[in-house]
Amino acid sequence: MTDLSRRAALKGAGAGTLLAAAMAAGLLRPSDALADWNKGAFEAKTVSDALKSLKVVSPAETKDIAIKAPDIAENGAVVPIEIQSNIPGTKSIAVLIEKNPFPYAGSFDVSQGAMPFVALRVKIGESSNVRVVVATADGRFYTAVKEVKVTIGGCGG
Amino acid sequence: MRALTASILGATTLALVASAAAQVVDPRSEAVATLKRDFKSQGIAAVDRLDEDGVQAICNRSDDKPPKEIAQRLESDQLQQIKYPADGKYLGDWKTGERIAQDGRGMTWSDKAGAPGGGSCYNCHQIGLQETSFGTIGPSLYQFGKVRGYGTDVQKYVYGKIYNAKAFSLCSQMPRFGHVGALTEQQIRDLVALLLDPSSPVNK
Amino acid sequence: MKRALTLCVAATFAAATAFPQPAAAQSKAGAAKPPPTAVERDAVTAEFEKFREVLEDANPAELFEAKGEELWKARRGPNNASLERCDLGLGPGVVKGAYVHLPRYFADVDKVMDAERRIVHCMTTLQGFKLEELAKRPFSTANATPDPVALVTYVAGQSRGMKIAVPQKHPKERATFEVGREIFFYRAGSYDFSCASCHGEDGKRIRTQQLPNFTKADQAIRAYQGWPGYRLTGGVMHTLQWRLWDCFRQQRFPEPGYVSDSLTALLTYLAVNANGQVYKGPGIKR
Amino acid sequence: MADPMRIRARLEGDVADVRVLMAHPMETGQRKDAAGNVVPLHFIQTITAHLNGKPVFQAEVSQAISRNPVFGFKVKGAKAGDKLTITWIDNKGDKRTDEMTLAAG
Repeated sequence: MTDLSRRAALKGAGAGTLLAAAMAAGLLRPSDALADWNKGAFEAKTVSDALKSLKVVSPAETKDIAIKAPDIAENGAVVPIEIQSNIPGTKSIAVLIEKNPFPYAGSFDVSQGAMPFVALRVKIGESSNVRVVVATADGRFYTAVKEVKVTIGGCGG
Repeated sequence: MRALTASILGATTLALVASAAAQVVDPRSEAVATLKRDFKSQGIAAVDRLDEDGVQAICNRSDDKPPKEIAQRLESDQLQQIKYPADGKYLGDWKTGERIAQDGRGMTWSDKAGAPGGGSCYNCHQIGLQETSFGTIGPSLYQFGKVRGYGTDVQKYVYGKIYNAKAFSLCSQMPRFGHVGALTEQQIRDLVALLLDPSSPVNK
Repeated sequence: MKRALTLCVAATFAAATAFPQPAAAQSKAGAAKPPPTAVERDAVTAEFEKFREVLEDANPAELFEAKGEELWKARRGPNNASLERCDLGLGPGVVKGAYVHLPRYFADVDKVMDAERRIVHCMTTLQGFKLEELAKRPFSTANATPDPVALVTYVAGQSRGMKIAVPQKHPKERATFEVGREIFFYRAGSYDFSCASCHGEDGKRIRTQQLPNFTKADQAIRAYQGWPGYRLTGGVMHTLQWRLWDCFRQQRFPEPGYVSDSLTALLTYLAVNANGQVYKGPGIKR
Repeated sequence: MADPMRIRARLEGDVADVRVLMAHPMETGQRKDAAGNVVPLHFIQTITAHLNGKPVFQAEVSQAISRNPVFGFKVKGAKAGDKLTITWIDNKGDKRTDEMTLAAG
């Protein structure tokens, strides 16, 4: 998932300030500065390519990830999702909307003092599986899915 | 026919006005005057849409429960105005009909003049089972042909109902799609096919 | 209240007597699968309700309440004045609790005004803004939230948890209610629709959207609960002025004037019907 | 400058249940404006939360996050009086930081 050692190093060195200065000076584009924003994974058009960029290796299907999301979403523009991982040593939680043009929606690092939980709201273009991948501190991967149907809402006039 | 509507309207209005004569202000007249002051023509939706036609006037003045004999006369008046296809063919293409049933556009101030509109059918009706997003203002039309039969008499009825629902039930909530030019002859045929073609998913 | 109608954009194949039953109908009826039951339909509604609570728990409308509060207190407009002397009915500057008593009669203009109309009135009289300018772009877009929208959201938020108590003492308040009721039931336009076509009967839906019956208190409150509200479609804040404007569009009517008498009358009808219900604050809608 | 976030935190024991609302258009780069021009991609990319200056929660996200984003997370080892700071940075380099003090639940 996100490269934690690199991120920690950047923060430790107070590099954020330096990077902001470099950006302001036009030396770096924001996307360069955000070295730990996984461009490859976010630009991947398939789930398997995204997982490859995230360095996810053979994730195991599990029932220990609880995904709370609507069976039928009232509006695909705002679909609330809550994820609770019950897997010991959960380090990060990644969310992929399988049918979206760019499936990888983001990853949440909970290893530094947060509970293995995240709530977010996402855009889902058409009925799709929401895939969650949990990475653990000891380098294992677990996954679960929840299907969300997207419907037409109002008069359409 | 216009004269007929007008005379019925006149008589009913007089009766109702007489019964309300004790009131100082007539809220209905005040309401209509207020609407006409506040609303402006926009795009294809001109202010003359605020004027009631005969059917609307009778329904507005009777809480949608017109006296039976007036309802019957006006219904038959509306029925006579239905233009059925000259070739007697009522059945179009159900696949096109499904698209029209899904399409909720047409006749609003944001629609363009002459742009093809839809029937907005799913807004109020369940039709094909594959569409789970359907309204419940009107009854389910699922299995319409299977239940009612596929004969020419049913086809003609459905054509007429979509063309002008008020010809069959004066104060029906269903728009008069053909009567007001919201749907073309071919579009209505396609909708008839959606309900009455045996191969339409409606009848599976 | 006496009347009951139904619909949005299509039909009622209702009148039982109107349909000629061909003989084939009875014989084939047995073979037909029944359509999904009311219970199955309600399951969709229940699912929406469950997640609406999740959405309400953190409503982006709060962002607009904050913006509105900032605007209320700022010295703005040609007169460089704040709105802190604006009288919303409880005295100059009193915002807390004002919203649940609107629309109401204001002696200074000898008129009944709804919340947005009164706020716009204060913007023109106190701050010197021009109504014609405000009326040019009154509704939110993806790029801009007009000031009155944020202000109404702020004012509405200041009545969170209070009971709707819209007055009907002044003759003009009662007359406005009556006019509002007539407009609510007035069928006209290309599709013969009135407000009641969609909002005059219990338990109906357009597509998947539930249609509150505004003639009843426990349902009329839902219109008030909804708007001002954060609309998920487009992610913008909208007020009741917008809601009525877009309802009239879909009703196939011509365009209503912004903060006009017709809309005040309709809002009075709606609010009085909701009297006694608790207002939960700005809403979140599909 | 971006509008302030709205941060709410409820203390349950030593866990702070945090909800944050952010004002951001989260443009997908696919939407067209009224004039028919494509609105460029504009979205929050990273979010970090600190408790008394120590990082506790970090995220990288895409334009698939809904407009005016809402996130929820739970911070361990929190107590009343602690300072919670949240920062987001978007793809144009705009950033916003807001802080709140935890109150006793």
